[in-house]
Amino acid sequence: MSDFILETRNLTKEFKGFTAVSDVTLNVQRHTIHALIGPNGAGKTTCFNLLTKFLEPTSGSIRFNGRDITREQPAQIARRGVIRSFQISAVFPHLTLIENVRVGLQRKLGTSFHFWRSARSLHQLDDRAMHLLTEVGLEDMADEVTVNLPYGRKRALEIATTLAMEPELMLLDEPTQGMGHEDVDRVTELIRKVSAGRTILMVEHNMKVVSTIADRITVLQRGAVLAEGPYEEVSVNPDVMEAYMGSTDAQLQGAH
Amino acid sequence: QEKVTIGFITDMSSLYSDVEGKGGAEAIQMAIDDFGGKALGQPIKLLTADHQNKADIAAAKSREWVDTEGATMLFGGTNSGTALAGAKVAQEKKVVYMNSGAGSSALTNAACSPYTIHYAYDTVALAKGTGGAIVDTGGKSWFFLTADYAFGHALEKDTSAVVEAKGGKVVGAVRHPLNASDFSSFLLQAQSSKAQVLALANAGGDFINAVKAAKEFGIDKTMKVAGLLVFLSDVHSLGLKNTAGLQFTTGWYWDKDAESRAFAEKYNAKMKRMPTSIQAADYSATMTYLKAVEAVKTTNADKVMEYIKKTPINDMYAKNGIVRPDGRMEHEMYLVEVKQPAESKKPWDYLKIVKTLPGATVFTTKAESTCALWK
Amino acid sequence: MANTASQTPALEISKLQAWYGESHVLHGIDIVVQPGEVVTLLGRNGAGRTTTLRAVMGLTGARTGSIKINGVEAINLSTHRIAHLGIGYCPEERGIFSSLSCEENLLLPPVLKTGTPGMSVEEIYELFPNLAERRNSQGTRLSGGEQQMLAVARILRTGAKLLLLDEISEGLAPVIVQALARMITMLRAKGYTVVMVEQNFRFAAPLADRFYVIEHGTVVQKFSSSELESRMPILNQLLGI
Amino acid sequence: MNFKNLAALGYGLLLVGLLAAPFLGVYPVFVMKLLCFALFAAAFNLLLGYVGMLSFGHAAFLGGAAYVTGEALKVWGFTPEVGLLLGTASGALLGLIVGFFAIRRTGIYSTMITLALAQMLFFVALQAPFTGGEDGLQAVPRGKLFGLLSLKNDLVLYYVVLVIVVAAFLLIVRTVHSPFGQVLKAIKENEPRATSLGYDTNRFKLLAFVLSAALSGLAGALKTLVMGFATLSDVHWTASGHVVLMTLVGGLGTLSGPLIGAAVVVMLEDKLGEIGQFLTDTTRIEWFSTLGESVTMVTGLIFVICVLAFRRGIMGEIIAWLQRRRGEGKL
Amino acid sequence: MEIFGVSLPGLLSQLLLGLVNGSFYAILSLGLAVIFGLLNVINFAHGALFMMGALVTWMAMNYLGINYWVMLVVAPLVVGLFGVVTERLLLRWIYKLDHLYGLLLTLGLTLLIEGVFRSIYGVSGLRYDTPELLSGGTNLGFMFLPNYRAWVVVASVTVCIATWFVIEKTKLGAYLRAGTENPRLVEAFGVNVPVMVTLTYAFGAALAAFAGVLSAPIYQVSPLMGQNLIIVVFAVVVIGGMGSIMGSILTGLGLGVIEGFTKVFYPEASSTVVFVIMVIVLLIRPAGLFGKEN
Ligand SMILES: Nc1ncnc2c1ncn2[C@@H]1O[C@H](COP(=O)(O)OP(=O)(O)OP(=O)(O)O)[C@@H](O)[C@H]1O
Ligand SMILES: Nc1ncnc2c1ncn2[C@@H]1O[C@H](COP(=O)(O)OP(=O)(O)OP(=O)(O)O)[C@@H](O)[C@H]1O
Ligand SMILES: [Mg+2]
Ligand SMILES: [Mg+2]
Repeated sequence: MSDFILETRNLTKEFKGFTAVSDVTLNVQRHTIHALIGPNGAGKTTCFNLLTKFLEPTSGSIRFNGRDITREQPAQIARRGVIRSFQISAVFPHLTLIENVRVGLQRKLGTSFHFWRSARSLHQLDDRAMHLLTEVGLEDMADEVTVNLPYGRKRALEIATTLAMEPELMLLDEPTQGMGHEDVDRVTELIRKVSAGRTILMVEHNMKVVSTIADRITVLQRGAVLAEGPYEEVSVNPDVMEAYMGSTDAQLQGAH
Repeated sequence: QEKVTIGFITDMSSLYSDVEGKGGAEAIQMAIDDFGGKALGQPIKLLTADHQNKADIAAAKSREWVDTEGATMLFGGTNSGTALAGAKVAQEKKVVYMNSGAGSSALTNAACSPYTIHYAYDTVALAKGTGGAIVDTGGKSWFFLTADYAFGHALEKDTSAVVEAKGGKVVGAVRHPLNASDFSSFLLQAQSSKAQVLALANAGGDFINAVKAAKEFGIDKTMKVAGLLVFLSDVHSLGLKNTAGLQFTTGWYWDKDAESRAFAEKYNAKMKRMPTSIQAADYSATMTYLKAVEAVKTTNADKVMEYIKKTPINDMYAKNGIVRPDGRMEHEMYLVEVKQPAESKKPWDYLKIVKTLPGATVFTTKAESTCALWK
Repeated sequence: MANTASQTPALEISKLQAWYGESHVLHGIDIVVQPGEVVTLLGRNGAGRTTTLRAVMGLTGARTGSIKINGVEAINLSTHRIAHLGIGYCPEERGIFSSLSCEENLLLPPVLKTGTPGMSVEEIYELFPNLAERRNSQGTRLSGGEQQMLAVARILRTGAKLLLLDEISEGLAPVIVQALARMITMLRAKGYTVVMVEQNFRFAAPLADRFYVIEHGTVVQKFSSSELESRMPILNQLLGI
Repeated sequence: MNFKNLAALGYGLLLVGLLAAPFLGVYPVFVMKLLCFALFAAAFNLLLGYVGMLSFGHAAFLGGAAYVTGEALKVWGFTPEVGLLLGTASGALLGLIVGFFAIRRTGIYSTMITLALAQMLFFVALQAPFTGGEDGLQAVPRGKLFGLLSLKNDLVLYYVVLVIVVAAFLLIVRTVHSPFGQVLKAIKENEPRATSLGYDTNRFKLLAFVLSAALSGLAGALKTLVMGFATLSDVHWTASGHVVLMTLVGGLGTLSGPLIGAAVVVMLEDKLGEIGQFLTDTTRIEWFSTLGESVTMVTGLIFVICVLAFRRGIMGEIIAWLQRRRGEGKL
Repeated sequence: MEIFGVSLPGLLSQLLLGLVNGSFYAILSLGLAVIFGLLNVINFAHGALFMMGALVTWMAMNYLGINYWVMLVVAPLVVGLFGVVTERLLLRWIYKLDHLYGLLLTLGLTLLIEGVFRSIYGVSGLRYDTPELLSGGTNLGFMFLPNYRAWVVVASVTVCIATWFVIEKTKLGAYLRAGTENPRLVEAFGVNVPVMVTLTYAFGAALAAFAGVLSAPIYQVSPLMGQNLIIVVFAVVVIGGMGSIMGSILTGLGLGVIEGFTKVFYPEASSTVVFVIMVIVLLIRPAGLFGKEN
């Protein structure tokens, strides 16, 4: 098996004459946190959409664990262990926290189509669900309805649900967007924690987060890869500074 | 002590409510009042309901009336589906079933029952009446504009048979969906067929809009328009300008004779419009039933039916009408023509009787009948 | 700094309370903004900063108290009348219209009769070159950050002198954030009054003349930029900065 | 008393009431009709209330099954249980076909596909020789259950229908509270998220659609058995509209709502005339006696009031009220 | 020359007649699309408003002796005013809710309106004569075309195009389109959205009434005349793409023509064909012919 969990070859997406992602060749190493950064409109979200097949690539191929998944359906890709989060929070608002997590766990029981079976049969998952909630620090809220949660907590819950899928590769799109400083720190910490034994590919504008947890960074610009490497290297790349970071001064501060 | 209860269920609120509807209930009530309001010494009760053209409502209501209100006679209204369902209930519950609004000849053929009396008209009578009379007056080639519904099909089939039997020819037909609203396209097809007669095998709104369009496109100048199922209310609504010259068959016309005029005036005083042939039949049918009950001194359906079937009916509606074993009330029908606007002398003066059609010539004959009770 | 008491404040909020349906979100907010000032509202997630701006615009459910815009009481005015008092509002969720192209979005807000012209379309495109490039794209097909730029750009055209900006640096690349900072400095120079809600303290700190900290629907701290240093510990405690 | 017990008590009382109804002078055929529509509405609500899919073509399943059952009992001479089974199966099959297309689209477009396909079925029902056009398929015999138990007697049929409807209702309740139901809930709340968790949401929606259609088919089949005919009005789009109304009037997404809604709507249709008469007799206001001809108007009025004043539907409002009270009790 | 057994002139005349019917669909679906666009309400009452337009025209003629031409303007105004009242009193409360509630409310309203008129005027309908100026017809060689029908096409296409222009090409139109998505925000920009919404509904109602006036001399004026139209018109809007103005106009006209041909080749199916087309279109284009996918 290759060292790269995810490889794309010449991935391209065109929207009616506009190329949002162009010829992207991306290699994500197993058990690392890989950040995808770039100016607005560079094609980061589009890239994620291609990887999870929410959009159909115009050309190029995607390989996961050495297997070509370019032609697979979103749900199929999810079942392979590639799970994404969304730029806006993705929870099931009117389910309780524990139910949210159980939806992630339930599929493996193989009873999801059993409409004649009692929902009580799902309680066997409660231990595992609580365990996951504990991991993200939500254990005392297990029976609350999710809508009432503050934003940062919803993000945490989302991560717990994602973990339930035992993902090999997690795709996080701006996980800290719209969060207060406390929450940013909490979620950063959480990502670091759950990255153990997994691979994470994330889009993030918050340089403080990127610089603290990312092992490797790919910078996109106008749909194409501009630079790649560890933070220290990329952040001083003059092209990157001009296109993304702006003045050195800002780079030193981080964006936040 | 036995009590007469009549349950009348018809369309009171939609498509067919103008030809019978509330007016039908009023006519029945008039009959009850004229009868003295009492039968077998007990007040006569009339129950009414709107079946909204749904057979399940008609059947459920009918059943319920028999089971819980002790209805002795069920009076079904317009719409064949509801009528057939109602007749079935009456047969099962052994009560008299009368109907003057529905046109389906199935009521007295395949679906005939010893308790059904189909009182006013049916598709066969209309076909034979109008079809026969028009071929006789020289309309040899026919084109049908048919509502794509069982009654439309029946009208077309029966009329074609009559036309062909009399040496006429059917050159074409077009079937339109119910409530088609625009008929110009169908009419052009009819026109290009070069037929002499345009037969409208449809009813109500479809008939009205078809006639209007025929006028607009000048079809009435090249073809003779025959309505197969037309009521006075349709003519009233279209106006003489649109309908003058139209021929059709009816079981009754208010201005037919003194007796009918007397009834019509009385009705008009209440309802502010002249009765249709169906409403008149409703009155007559109720009278027939009440007289029978009074005569046999019981509401027992078998006895009442026996009496009705052997007693000729003579009133403002029918002359020498008889109820045959298949349940059909056989009586004179009339081929009428709509007057020219100039001929009309008073309100509601719309029709003139062109030809009287003896009952035996218009209704299903014994040979044609598929009713097991009449063999 | 324009802080003479004789001047009519551009925005004067007192005892403002606001509700969403049955939930009571603002419990008496008092804020005064002088013409030409840049004021930043700080607070944790859910503190009620967005709600304060929305309440000014009349976009919450019920509200009570007083909101004076250039001396005109606006608490009982309907939203569109409030806008005509000379306010430009950039909402947190951006509110880009998908049935309009990028340029149509930009041109949508009517020019207000405030007597002062806003920026021209050319000036705006110069400030945000991305938008010029994507001008014919459907509004919501823009990337997250491009939409954010569009949302800000849109209200610069109207001639409104009082701008309410909710989390405008959110989701933007550092270069663009720097451009926005320059823009705000420029706006202040031109005499605009700005009320910002910001999560990004480092962005807001050098720009603002004064700060308000909101907690649970009330103002718990207010200070000017000169007091910023001395207040850092307490801010740290309140906001975790 | 807590909420669950209260609900259990409610259902218990309802069941006892239904069991005893024929002996309390309630007319069994009417109650059977009511039960059929209640099942229909409950089946519909399974889809709208718990999956969030609005079908405007449920008449196809009700009516299609009604015809098949009618044909089975009358022409092919099958026993009632076989007829019901065939009806249910045909509902499921139609559901599979309609659902297959409907789940491919969302929102109003999906709704319109259901309507369109149902209209096509209506066309077939109108054109096909065996449906009897607007006369309908009449005089369907009730026959003998398993060839033994004659259903001619209303009372016998009543209990048979009651057992079937209660069983079907329990199946719905179970479906809602099953692992499957849990996934449905998730899909309704946030479909992209459910997809990203590895659920093939279309297959779940399709199964829900087929279940709902099959149960609607059962309702149609029962209706044919009870009434003895199947007519065009069962496949007409207004029947689809009707079931939406029943569900909304009763309370969308509540288990008991559709039952109540069906009762209210069917009562209105059948009994408004009598209610009007009763009002005339008691209040001496002659106008009320015309209510019987104004069913559509009164129905219209009820919808308007329902939407404006209590849009959670009857049961929805009651449940909300109980929950509020419980909430206050806590304080 | 014949095509599938129908002569070319025959087909031409069917095409023309199809366009006439299509004009009614176009103008009705246009109103429906405009209302759906801004109010997010599926206006089931559209058929009833159409009927009111025709009925008001009839009443004016019969009770007041006011002629067709005056009513061509007045009837839409009257019905538009009714729309204003309806919107203020009823629709206002349901904007934030699911489509379902708008549907239910307007359906209820329809039943009420139709019921009231039915109890006064019955169901067979009332006669309205073609205005003097447009009576008679023109022989086009391949067919006899009543002048009135030609007028219907001209009048409705003109109104449709004018409406399209206003909505797609003017500033007012941009407000309308933006208001469709986020009325509160448009209001925060200083646009008086509530009034805009009211007027939009009134305008949609007026369009329906205009179609009603046009139809009065062709069809019998009856309380139930709008009942069967609404489903078809609704289908037109969906095929065209919900909220797409040009979509509903073109689809309306196109559907009239297709329906016309169906009347020749398979007349029984002429009222079902619209649904067949709808399914096919939606399977190929998820958001209708002219709708935008999102
Ligand atoms: N469906 C679409 N149709 C047309 N253009 C699109 C579509 N989706 C995205 N784009 C364009 O593609 C480009 C890349 O968008 P994308 O959302 O991937 O950017 P991003 O890198 O995530 O930016 P941000 O950081 O601002 O979120 C943008 O210019 C956007 O306008
Ligand atoms: N539409 C709404 N309905 C009900 N409650 C709301 C609504 N919008 C906001 N709230 C609640 O009002 C409170 C204040 O929200 P607000 O959006 O003003 O916070 P904020 O300070 O802007 O924080 P954020 O960083 O999340 O934007 C929060 O508790 C929130 O849950
Ligand atoms: Mg993005
Ligand atoms: Mg906020």
